[in-house]
Amino acid sequence: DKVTIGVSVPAATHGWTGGVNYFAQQAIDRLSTTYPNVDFVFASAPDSPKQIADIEDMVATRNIDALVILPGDPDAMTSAIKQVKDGGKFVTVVDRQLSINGVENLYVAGDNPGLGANAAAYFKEVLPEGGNIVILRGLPIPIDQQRFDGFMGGIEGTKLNVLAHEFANWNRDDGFKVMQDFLTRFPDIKGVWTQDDDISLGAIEAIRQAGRENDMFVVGGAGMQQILQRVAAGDKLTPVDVSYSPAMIATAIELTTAHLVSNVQVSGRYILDSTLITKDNAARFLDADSPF
Amino acid sequence: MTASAPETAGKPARGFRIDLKTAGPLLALALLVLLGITLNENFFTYNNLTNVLARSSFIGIIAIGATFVITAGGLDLSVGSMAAVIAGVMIMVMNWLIPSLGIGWSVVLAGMLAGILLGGVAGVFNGMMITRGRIEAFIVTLGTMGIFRSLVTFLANGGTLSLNFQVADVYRPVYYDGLLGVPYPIIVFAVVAIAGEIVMRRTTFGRHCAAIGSNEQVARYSSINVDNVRLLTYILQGVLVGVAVLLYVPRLGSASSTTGVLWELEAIAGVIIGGTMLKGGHGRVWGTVVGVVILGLIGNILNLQSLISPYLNGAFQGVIIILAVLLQRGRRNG
Amino acid sequence: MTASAPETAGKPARGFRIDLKTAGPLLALALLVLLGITLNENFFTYNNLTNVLARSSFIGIIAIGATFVITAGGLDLSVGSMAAVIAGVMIMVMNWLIPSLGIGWSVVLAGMLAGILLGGVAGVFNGMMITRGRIEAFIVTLGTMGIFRSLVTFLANGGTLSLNFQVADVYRPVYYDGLLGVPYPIIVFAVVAIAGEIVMRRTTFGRHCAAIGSNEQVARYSSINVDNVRLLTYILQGVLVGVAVLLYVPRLGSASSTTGVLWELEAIAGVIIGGTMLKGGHGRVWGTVVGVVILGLIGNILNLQSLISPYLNGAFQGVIIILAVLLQRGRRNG
Amino acid sequence: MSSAEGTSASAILSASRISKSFGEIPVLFSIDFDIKPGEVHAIIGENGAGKSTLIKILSGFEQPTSGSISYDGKVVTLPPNGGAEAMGIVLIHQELNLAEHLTVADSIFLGRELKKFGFLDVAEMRRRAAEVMQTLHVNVDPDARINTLSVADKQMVEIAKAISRDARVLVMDEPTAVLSVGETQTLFEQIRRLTARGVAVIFISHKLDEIMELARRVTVLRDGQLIATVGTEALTPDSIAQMMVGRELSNLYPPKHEPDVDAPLVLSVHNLVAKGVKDVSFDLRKGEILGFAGLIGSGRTAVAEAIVGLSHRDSGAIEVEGQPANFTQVAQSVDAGLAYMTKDRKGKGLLLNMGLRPNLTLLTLKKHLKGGFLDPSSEEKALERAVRRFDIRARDATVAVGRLSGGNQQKLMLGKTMETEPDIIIMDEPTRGIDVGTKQQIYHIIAALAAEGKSIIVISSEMQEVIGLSHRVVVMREGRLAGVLEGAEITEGEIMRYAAGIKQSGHNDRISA
Ligand SMILES: Nc1ncnc2c1ncn2[C@@H]1O[C@H](COP(=O)(O)OP(=O)(O)OP(=O)(O)O)[C@@H](O)[C@H]1O
Ligand SMILES: Nc1ncnc2c1ncn2[C@@H]1O[C@H](COP(=O)(O)OP(=O)(O)OP(=O)(O)O)[C@@H](O)[C@H]1O
Ligand SMILES: [Mg+2]
Ligand SMILES: [Mg+2]
Repeated sequence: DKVTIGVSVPAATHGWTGGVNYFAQQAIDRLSTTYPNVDFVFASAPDSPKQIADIEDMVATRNIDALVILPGDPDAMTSAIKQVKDGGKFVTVVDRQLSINGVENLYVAGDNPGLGANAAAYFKEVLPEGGNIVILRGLPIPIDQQRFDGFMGGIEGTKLNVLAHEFANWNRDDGFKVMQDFLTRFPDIKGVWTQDDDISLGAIEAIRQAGRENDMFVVGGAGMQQILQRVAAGDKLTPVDVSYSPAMIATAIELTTAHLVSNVQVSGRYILDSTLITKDNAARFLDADSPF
Repeated sequence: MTASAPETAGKPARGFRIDLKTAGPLLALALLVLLGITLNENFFTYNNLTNVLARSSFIGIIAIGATFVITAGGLDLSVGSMAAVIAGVMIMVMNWLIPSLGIGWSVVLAGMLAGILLGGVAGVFNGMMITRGRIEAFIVTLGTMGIFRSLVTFLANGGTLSLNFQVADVYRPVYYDGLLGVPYPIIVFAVVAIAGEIVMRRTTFGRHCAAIGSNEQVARYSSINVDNVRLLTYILQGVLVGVAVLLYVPRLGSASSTTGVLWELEAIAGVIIGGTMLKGGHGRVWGTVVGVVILGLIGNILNLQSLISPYLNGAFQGVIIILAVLLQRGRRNG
Repeated sequence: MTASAPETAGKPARGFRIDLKTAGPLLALALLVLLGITLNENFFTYNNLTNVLARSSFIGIIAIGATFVITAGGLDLSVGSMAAVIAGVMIMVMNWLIPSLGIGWSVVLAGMLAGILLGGVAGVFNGMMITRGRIEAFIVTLGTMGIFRSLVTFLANGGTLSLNFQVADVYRPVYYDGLLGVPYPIIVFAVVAIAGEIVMRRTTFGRHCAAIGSNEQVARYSSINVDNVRLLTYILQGVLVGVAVLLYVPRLGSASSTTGVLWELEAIAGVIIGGTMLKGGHGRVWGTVVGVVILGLIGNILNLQSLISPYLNGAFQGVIIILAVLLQRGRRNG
Repeated sequence: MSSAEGTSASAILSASRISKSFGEIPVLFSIDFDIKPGEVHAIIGENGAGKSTLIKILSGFEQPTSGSISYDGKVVTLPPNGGAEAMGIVLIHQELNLAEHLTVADSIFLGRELKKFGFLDVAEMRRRAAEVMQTLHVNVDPDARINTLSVADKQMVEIAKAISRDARVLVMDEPTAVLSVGETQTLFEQIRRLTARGVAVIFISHKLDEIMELARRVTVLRDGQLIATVGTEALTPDSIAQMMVGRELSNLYPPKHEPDVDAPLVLSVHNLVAKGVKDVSFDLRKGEILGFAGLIGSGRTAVAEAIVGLSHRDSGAIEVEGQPANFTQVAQSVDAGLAYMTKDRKGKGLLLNMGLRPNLTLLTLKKHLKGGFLDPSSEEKALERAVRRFDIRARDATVAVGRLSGGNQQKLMLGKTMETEPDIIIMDEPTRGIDVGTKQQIYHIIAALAAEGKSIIVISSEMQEVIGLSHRVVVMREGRLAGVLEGAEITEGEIMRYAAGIKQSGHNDRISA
């Protein structure tokens, strides 16, 4: 008989969440045709109260059997998600860990600290002698903090010197502005870690404008197509990227659907590693259709 | 934006005209409910409607405060950030008091008290800058919006402030339980709304707010202490933000730099949809309640259907907001 | 918000007093520059200052439009979303025209034309709803804010619209190059500002805007076509948003649902800091320019120092905004 | 204070050596003034003489720069912003002082609302408001919003508000400026009722006959100086005018030149129906001055506003210079040479927060364009001309118009209207709040314009003015033309008979010269 799956994700307020929305929609379209007896309810929310409202509505008015959720702010969402679970629904949590263990049936996780640590490892490797670097952070929210801590932990004990870090709000325009000012402020920068490809794109334009493309390199994160193409082309300014694919939402939806439809028992944790994308393996990550 | 003065005669203003203007928001609300019912059989269930009302209660309570501020010709852009900082401080206070007070209602009550106090203090600050400092309300509250937002980010160290789980469990019922099946948030919202309506219509304070918003000079010449009344509107707004946060914290059990983002816009929109004039002079608390509920229902209805791409939610919202106001204004020309 | 009438004396308004009120924003600007200089030696370099001015130009041009809208007693909250949708459509138009027009200036010019046209159309839409539909400007533009934002998200499929790389290379110089070392955005900003100042002060349109904002009824009795003038302010606003986007697109060659978020707030803040009254009736284009530059410098200075935790950026911003206005208003009481 | 306490002759309120400067501009010089219980004491003087300033000081709305005020024999500092009402000193401001969004009842009780159990006693306030309005014979719903009332009704609300207070000293700044004879008489009845109870009344008016009728003593101010305080029994209107203006005032009204009976019609109104107007027809000839008389709310303003396109016309035809004229925008009527000057200078006439220059030229900016741009020096010249022609006295030319004295605002508005160089001018209460000296000047200007071949409609509640100026007088009643008077018929009695509905001309007469 009919099965309804609710999918709740944060609104497309920047590149990565844009990708999440895109891949979720893709997966839903694909699975709806494969399984005509599965209905999907899809909602994206700009903040936690709205996201809680969305899942309340899914339960109260759409009778969902399972919920796939990428919580914008996991701490704020925990108790609301727990209610869904307590109501007997199958719950899949994506990317962000809830603040109570064992709420979800299935956890498809990205690895935020790993994203920072991977980038740090690369910096250590290419700048063994140390050097000045700057960091362009996202928004002051926990994910950003995890990535940042992962990175700082990774470069601990090296001679890498973080000159400054500022928030660029996961936004190209802010990436451009902050980088412009860092370039004004610091005559010697060897490396830039932006932890996000949207920010990188802005930073790159600022570096080009200043004509300092050859003095430094930029490492972002998430695997946006525009950056991947540069990496694949061997661009010296963006030698590598760190994957953190928004497609993890699709994986989560697929696993959940499989569980409900074919009674495949899925549960536990699926950690999607954050890996270093280089010129050599970039082709693996390229996807011409992705808007992200 | 009002039509020319001589349009209405002195006398027969009562019958037809006022009714239509009054009914405007209600009509929009009715149409929206009808839409909901046609879209989904579960829409008009007790569960769904209490869900919507309960979650509209934060914005609703804040918007009732905003009704007074706006009626008196002011504006408060800082309410969203203020809510965040109050939530953050409340959580910190409660966590911090656990060792001395233990897990239980006393901690929660202390936290509540702190929240309301802090709201009042924030209101005093806004109000003093505006009335004593004579700085445009838009600027003051834009400034404090940034300041409060920064403060909560700073307190949370860029992350999230979470309430101790055991305390959260004690506190939780304040959002999720209720009296005779009516959730507490709805009860509080209703009480604040009724009190607000009475204060607006049946007290000198409410009357003076309207007078000040309509013509400050006239109010002053009627020996109304304009500065004090205006200050009071900001304090009331602050306290009501505090009350809203009391209901918000048990729902999310946490606060972060994203808490309450854009609430100010939603609150002001609710007020204006409800028929209060942005330029001041005329306020309707019950209108605000209707306005806020309309906004809440829009989100709910969007979740009831799968026809509109989620990307276009904002467009749907925008169209409904304009239509809701068109319903009450459009007739003027007719 | 203005002080009572008798407070200021009738006459000596010219000498000391007016100078202070006029100088207010300039004084704040000067203090900010001084602060920048003490904090970082690179602050007062040609490069840094042109960087800041160039990137303030979008908001600046939009804010000049907002000065007219606000002076005439209106408000436009939709400018940020409008910018995003214009940028998105411009990029789509250019990408789409490449097969027929080839890579080159013709594509870019066609895109520019489309951008300005679309801005005008958006302005007509806002203006008609407000003047003919008689709906409060706040509501109309809050509605179109949501509609435009949704539209760009929809067009970009939730992601980013990117301009073809080769066209982007042709277009790039419009942001990055300049005349005699002055970047084009600054030149355009300056031209728009000077033209705006002249229009505000030396044309019937400017005078009519102030009259309408000051007292709509008096304007009507003075044979001013209130609706048309007001409509025109929204169209001008739309066209200027279009102009701003012409400079924005070549910078990064992309548009997404985050483009232009909160630009409306920044533009309005710039206008008010510059000394234009939010209630209408008095507008200063040059003040707006100063206000926008102040806002630009605040961000710049924050990035040039390490004393203030990045978490507190917003607080710093808020304090400076309030101080900037205090400088011009506070003296009143003295 | 031991001297005159208790005796009936002792002053309740007195001012001693009051001076006042706004910034560096002196406005009052060492004025002495007093008022006794049960007395009506009038203050007269030219526009800008300082009358309003003096009484604002006497009621606490302004603080004197030097000098002292005694109340009940004790030197006091009056609380600001109407706080003196609690002491029994109540002021009716010259400019309407009502919040447009409030209702009549709200306004009457604003600042001293009646309460029951801590909440507003709305029913009682409405009842009492209705009662006061009743005593003033004003037919206005206490629940009506102020912004739906006519200027005259608003003035009556102000009066109601003031007399409903427990006043011991009632100060009235030109309360009759927008009232017609009937309302004025009602007001006087109320004033007499109050003075009989021992209330002291300070009364400002430019209408000298009112002063003669009402006041026991008159204080004359000129340029901020006290000229004299004298008993009215010793005065004639001429001698008062002499004291005010400092010169002889013969011939307040210029001689009427004979109207040309064959002059072409410049304005014809046929069966006009609009809000407040029921089937009105009349003609206006070139060079003619046509007076419009009637009671408050009789529809004179409504006719004018419908003609120039300020309000919607339901039916009827209008011809200007023989051409059909269906103005929907004021601009069209101005372009056709037809100008209307409102009587509501504060709400509809002037931008109070702006200076004299932008106000003067607002209607005629096109005239000041040079190469497409406004030329301030040309505007400045226009202002100089207008200041000379209408004797506008602003002690500082850059001051916001809202700070001018009431009469000078009125003169500026006249100047603004005349800037359009209209062929047909409709003036609604043209001399509202204007002193006798300037009135004479304005009457001469009007007569001169007519002699030049301009046509003028004068809507006025001052019957003498209508009679003194007009070639013909239209009397309106309840939105219709009640009658038209010509030549020797134009008398106060005739006008009153038509206005009050005692007499009526044949239905739907075509009324023309
Ligand atoms: N607040 C103010 N600031 C500056 N000047 C003022 C102010 N109020 C009044 N004045 C000036 O004081 C003078 C006296 O004004 P006032 O209003 O007392 O005259 P008035 O005798 O009442 O005249 P009118 O008959 O026209 O009402 C005028 O020159 C006026 O411009
Ligand atoms: N636009 C309108 N809509 C409804 N009623 C109106 C309108 N304009 C005027 N009236 C009514 O028509 C009547 C005539 O008003 P109007 O102001 O024209 O009279 P008036 O003779 O000029 O009197 P006043 O002495 O007050 O100037 C009044 O009862 C007024 O309330
Ligand atoms: Mg006066
Ligand atoms: Mg009239």
